[in-house]
Amino acid sequence: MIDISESVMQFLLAFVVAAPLLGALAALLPAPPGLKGTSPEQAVLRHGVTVTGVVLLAAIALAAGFDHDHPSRMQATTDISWIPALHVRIHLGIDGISLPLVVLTALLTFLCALYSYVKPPAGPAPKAYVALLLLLETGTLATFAVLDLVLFFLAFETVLVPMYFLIARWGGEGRRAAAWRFVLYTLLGSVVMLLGLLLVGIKAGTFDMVALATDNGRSLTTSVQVVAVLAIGIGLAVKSPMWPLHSWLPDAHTAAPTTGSVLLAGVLLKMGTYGFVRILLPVAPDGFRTFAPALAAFAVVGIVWGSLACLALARRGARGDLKRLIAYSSVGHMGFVLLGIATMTPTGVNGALFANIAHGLITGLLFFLVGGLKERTGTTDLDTLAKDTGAALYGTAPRLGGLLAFGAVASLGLPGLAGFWGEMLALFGAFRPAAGLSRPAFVTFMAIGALGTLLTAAYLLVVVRRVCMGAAPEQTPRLPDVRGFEFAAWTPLVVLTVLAGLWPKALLGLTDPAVQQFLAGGTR
Amino acid sequence: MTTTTNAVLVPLLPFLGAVAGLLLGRTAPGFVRPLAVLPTLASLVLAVLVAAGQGGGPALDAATQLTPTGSVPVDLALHIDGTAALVAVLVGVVATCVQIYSTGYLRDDPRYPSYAALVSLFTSAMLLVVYTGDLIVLLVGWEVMGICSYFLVGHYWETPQARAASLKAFLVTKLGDVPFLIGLFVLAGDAGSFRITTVLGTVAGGGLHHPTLAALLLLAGVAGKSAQFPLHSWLPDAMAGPTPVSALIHAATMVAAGVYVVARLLPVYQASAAAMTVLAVMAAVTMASAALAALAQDDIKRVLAYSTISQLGYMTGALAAGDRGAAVFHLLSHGAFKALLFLAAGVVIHAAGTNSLAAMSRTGNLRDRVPDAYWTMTVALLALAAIPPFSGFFSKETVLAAAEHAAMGHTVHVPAAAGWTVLVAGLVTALLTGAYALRLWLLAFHGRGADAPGHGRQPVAMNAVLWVLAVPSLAFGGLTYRLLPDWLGGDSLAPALTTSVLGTGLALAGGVLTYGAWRHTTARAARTPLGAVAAHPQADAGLVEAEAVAGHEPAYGDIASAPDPADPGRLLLGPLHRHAAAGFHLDALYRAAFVRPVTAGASLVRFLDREVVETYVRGAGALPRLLGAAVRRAQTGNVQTYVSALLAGTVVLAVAAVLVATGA
Amino acid sequence: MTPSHAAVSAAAAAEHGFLSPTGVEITFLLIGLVTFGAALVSVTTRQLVHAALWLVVALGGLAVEYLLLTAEFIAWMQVLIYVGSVVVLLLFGLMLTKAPIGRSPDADSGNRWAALLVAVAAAAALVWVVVDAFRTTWIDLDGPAAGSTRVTGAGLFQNWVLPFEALSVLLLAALVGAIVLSRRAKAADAAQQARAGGAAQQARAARDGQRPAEEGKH
Amino acid sequence: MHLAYPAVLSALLFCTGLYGVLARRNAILVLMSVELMLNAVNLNLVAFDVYLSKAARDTLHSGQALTLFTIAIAAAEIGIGLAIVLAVYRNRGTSAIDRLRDAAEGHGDDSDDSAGSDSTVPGAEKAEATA
Repeated sequence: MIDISESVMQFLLAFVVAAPLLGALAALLPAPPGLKGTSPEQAVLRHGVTVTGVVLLAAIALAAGFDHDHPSRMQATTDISWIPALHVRIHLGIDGISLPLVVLTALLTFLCALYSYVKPPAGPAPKAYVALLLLLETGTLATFAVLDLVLFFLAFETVLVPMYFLIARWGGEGRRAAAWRFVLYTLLGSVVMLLGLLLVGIKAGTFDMVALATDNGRSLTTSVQVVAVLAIGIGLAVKSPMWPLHSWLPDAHTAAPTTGSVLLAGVLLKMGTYGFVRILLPVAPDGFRTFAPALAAFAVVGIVWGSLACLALARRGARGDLKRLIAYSSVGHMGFVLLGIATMTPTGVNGALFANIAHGLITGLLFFLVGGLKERTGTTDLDTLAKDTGAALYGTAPRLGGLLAFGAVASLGLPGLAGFWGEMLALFGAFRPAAGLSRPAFVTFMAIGALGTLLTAAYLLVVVRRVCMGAAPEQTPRLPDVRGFEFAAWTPLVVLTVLAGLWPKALLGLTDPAVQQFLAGGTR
Repeated sequence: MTTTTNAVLVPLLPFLGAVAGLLLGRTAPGFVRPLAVLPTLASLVLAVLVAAGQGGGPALDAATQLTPTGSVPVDLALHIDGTAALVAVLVGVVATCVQIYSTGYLRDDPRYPSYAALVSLFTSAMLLVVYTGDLIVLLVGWEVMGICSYFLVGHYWETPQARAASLKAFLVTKLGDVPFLIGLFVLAGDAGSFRITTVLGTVAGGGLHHPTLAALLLLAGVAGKSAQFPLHSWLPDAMAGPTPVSALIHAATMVAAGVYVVARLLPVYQASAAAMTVLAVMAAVTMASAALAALAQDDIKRVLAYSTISQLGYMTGALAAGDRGAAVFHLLSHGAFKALLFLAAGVVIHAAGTNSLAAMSRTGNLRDRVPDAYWTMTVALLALAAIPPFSGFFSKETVLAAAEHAAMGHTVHVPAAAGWTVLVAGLVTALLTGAYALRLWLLAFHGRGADAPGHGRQPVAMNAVLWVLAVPSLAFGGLTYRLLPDWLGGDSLAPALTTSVLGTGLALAGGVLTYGAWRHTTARAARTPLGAVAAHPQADAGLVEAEAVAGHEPAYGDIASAPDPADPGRLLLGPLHRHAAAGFHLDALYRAAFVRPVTAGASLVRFLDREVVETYVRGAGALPRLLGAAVRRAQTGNVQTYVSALLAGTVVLAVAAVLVATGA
Repeated sequence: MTPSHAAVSAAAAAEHGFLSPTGVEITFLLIGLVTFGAALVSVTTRQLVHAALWLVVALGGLAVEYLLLTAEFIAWMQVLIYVGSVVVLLLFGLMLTKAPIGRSPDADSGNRWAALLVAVAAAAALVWVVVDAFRTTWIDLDGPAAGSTRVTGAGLFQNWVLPFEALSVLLLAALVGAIVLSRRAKAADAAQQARAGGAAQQARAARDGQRPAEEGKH
Repeated sequence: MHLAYPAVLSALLFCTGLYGVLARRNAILVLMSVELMLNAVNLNLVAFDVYLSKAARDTLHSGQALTLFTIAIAAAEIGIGLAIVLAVYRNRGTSAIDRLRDAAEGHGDDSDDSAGSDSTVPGAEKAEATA
């Protein structure tokens, strides 16, 4: 779009990755170099907004300078030797697959910082909070930007620490257990993943993802590929999360603070699926083909499982927690992403990447909304909220109710909103899976997955019915409707959801060439 | 402006109106009404221009790529033939009428802004479905209509009926949409494109590998959207929404979308005799059972809803007989008179303060209170019953004629059995239609008893719209049956003698029977007082309706029927009445077949998730804990023990190192 | 090890087999037996003071071994520092900690058998390795003494001055440290005694009922 | 003289000291055993120094120098060690090593260990004493 010279692009990408880290350190200094606030707390929160804002601007500049005619080419690449003895290099770069995720991460973190600027989370002093938020941002951005397996692992793990503290320090009820479970579960997966990454790196002789993708698994024997895919896949599947490795997610979401939930759902889960696309598909295609039917089966079970769990939670008298419900819905949605990846077709992988972004936007919005709801009513328990007939949010807080309904509708995959394209393409990919995969099996998966969309619609609309509708709103006191800062934090998500739904080419045009190249043998 | 530009603007304008309405609704209430009416009106004018530009000639095609998908791209394509142009005009007319009507009907409703925006969005989506040449974009419009319908049915969300009905409407149609999506995949998989023209070209070239499968999968979606058996049960319940919504969505447009899609993709069905037979059976069952059910309903809008289902059955019947022109012809005329019927019913409900026919039959003088509604509704009911020369007569005759043609085996691709099925069912339904139309008219306007409380005059916006729609109901069929074949690209639509006589005769016979029954039962009406009238007669029409809907079940014990011995339908149907009133217990069947298993599955998953998956997780945690407990025991605090262990280890390591170093 | 040296020592060892020991060797062996025996008794005796005295024997034996190895300066240092001061210090320690005079049955901890096992295993391993490695190595004790005071002094002050000075700093630090440790313990002791005394006084006062209850609360 | 004699003697003495360190209960006896171990090392150093200097492979007399250093450091060590033992004895009333178990998991038997002293001993001093 805009012609930005390559060296500036390099700097921008390095800046996007490094700036949050520097910002995190700066936030810990006695006098943060942000704008002066009325109190030290406000100053440090403002510092967080400033840093994430600058990073977002840089990410947008990066997107603007990206050569949209060649999205399959790695752009803004930096390649410096780091640990020569281990052949580890600092290799950064973005292509059409990672660019949307980088922008999404920068956006969501900025919105979270903005939200918590006005509404600091209840807990210890915000100084550490801001520092952790920025550290989280640097970890996720680095995950999407690095092109070296060891660095990828480092970035992948960096994220765990701040997320652990965000949940354990600023979380709600049961936060300690949830934080422990989160960190142990994902670490366990990561250990296995590290083994797999080392196996690939040692057998192929390089940790460089570009070189490995170009090689397309030709220098790895099938048995090595199978073992590597199994090991790396388990690590990524825990993060994604794939059924039946999902049970850390509901607890973590329920206990996490609003911004933590938003980032967890919006960004962290994407790292797992991104790893599938970025590492497993191009590096070990033969091994992946072995496990693709199993992955698809797990994904489909996840879709149905998540929806049914949500239905059970949404039922009257089940004492279902809204945040927990949305967490289970994430399991279902990520099931579509994994199904798309498992098809190994360009269509399916495009759909998976699209669904990734869409889920980040929509679920982020939903968690924000539920956070706002909890702040107003003091609870996220459906039964307490809905009482006999429903909470009648349409009447007590019309805009909030409307937004919640919008979020639910977007989440159920309504065509014309972001959620649809990903699910549709994933299913279409499963309808015609890649050569070498069993077509009847995948068609069955597709049919079950499509039924999953029906179940998804069912529980989301039940939630809307119990939260937004309901009798006699005039008896209940009016709640404060959506406020300025909430509009500021939520509007971008709403706008992007609609935009991605109406103009899917904006994303698919970026991912499609890159994905085609990956799957066609990785020649560059 | 070229026709293409106009065509693009037709769906776009209401969409922009909807967006503006949603954004400005609360901040600038003055703009809401213009924003609701003007874009729709403008798009009507443009649709007429497009129709004029198209002129029944060859189809207008234009396309640009919407998005690549990695295999089959999705295009933003226009495909406007005569059918599309005419249906778009119908949609524009009905939508404009409904928007104008709503300004009066929901005059004081605080939720009018979002309501109007949703109606605009709905109009836009319908126009998109009509004009698009790409199946996925069609699906977008298709589902957006579904969600708009969901929100609009749930407009009175304070009432439990509306809450339940909105959910049901969406889920049942979605149940059909899932196979529909898969059907689209099947088509695109074989054709290599989502473009309708390409798909039809593939079908014509015999490139479709599984036409039956594709057709049946698509049919499920059509059955959901067009309320065909067995997915029709949401439509009567959807009457819990505001009347204008019922008129727009559940009479003229959304439910017609399914028929429209089948009409577009008719060659796919024609490629499979089995699909045509299924279509015919579905149409026959739908039209007959819905007409029976209409005869048993007490809620005036539910009567109309079942009549809609029944009329849609005619349309699918025409398609099953292989006559696309007849189906679209009936779609157009039905759209006009059914919209009129609903809007008039809205006026009647407001005036009577109830939606119950039983209560109306005990209210005197309703006819003089709302003369506009009385006269226009009479016209529309005559059209519905297919009495010449009203428009319904011509369109229904073409359907019956097409069925007869097919039954005689003169239509290629259509099995004669399908033709016979449609023909017989169509004739039976004609009888029933005459019966329930007259029952409605008699019970609503010829009641005896105390006068209803005065409500003042209806708003001009509402009455004027009624007369506007009365014109096509009266004259559309007679004026256009000679012109339309050019547009619809089909055979002659002139009425044939045999079926005309048969159909009209049966309708009249139905009317006579009903009249006789009514004469017989009406005397009982005075003996059993019934009726619950809205508490706020001076209120907004919408509010009155909401109360009427909410009050029906508490007052009569059932949402569909009333224990009224004076009802001629009860006499006519005999023991069948109970089942017909309950929609032949389809809901109970659904509950047993879908809702229960899903609920049980949900409970099972909850159990498994809590007990089984969690047990593995806990077990994984318990193992390290056991190890930890074992190691804890070694921590005695005695330094000598620690050092002993340390040195023992050192010795072992040293010995091992020596052994390794010496190569032993 | 350069080849020539290896050849020389191998040749020397070949001349002197284990079965034809020299006089020095016999002396060394006998003194070594005494030393080892004294050390064993020192770590096994149940009388704590005896242990210290047996330690004197062992250390003295070692001094003689140093002499036999011609390291006379080290030998005198051994006698002066170990026997003269360290053992005396240990005896003072025993006295200050009120160690029981006579047999104390609990001189060994319950860890004895594990300790024995480790020690025997370590001894076996070490002896095996040492014997295996130095079976043939011969020390030529003829010629000028390798450890006369002159030689040692010259070596120390020519090559090891800096470590030597650093060592003196270490000794000073240890001295100060020891003093500080004992002093702080004493101060704490005093405070503790004062507290205990106060508590006793308080208790006495409470018993006598002369102190108001509310003051006794804190 | 065979180098094996002093080397073996030194190894045996070292292990004797080792046994003492591990088996003795009284802290002062443990210190004595430590002295034994140091002396064993010294013997080794001297023996090898003599061997190497006679063989003219080491002219710095590093073995003897190190022995002297060891003796000096051992003297310092014994001084500090005794001071610590005395401090512990004053605070706890015992110098038995296997009763100083503050590092034990669960801390269950701590109370009866410090029964000789009383519970008013400040925690900081306790920590210092056991360090």
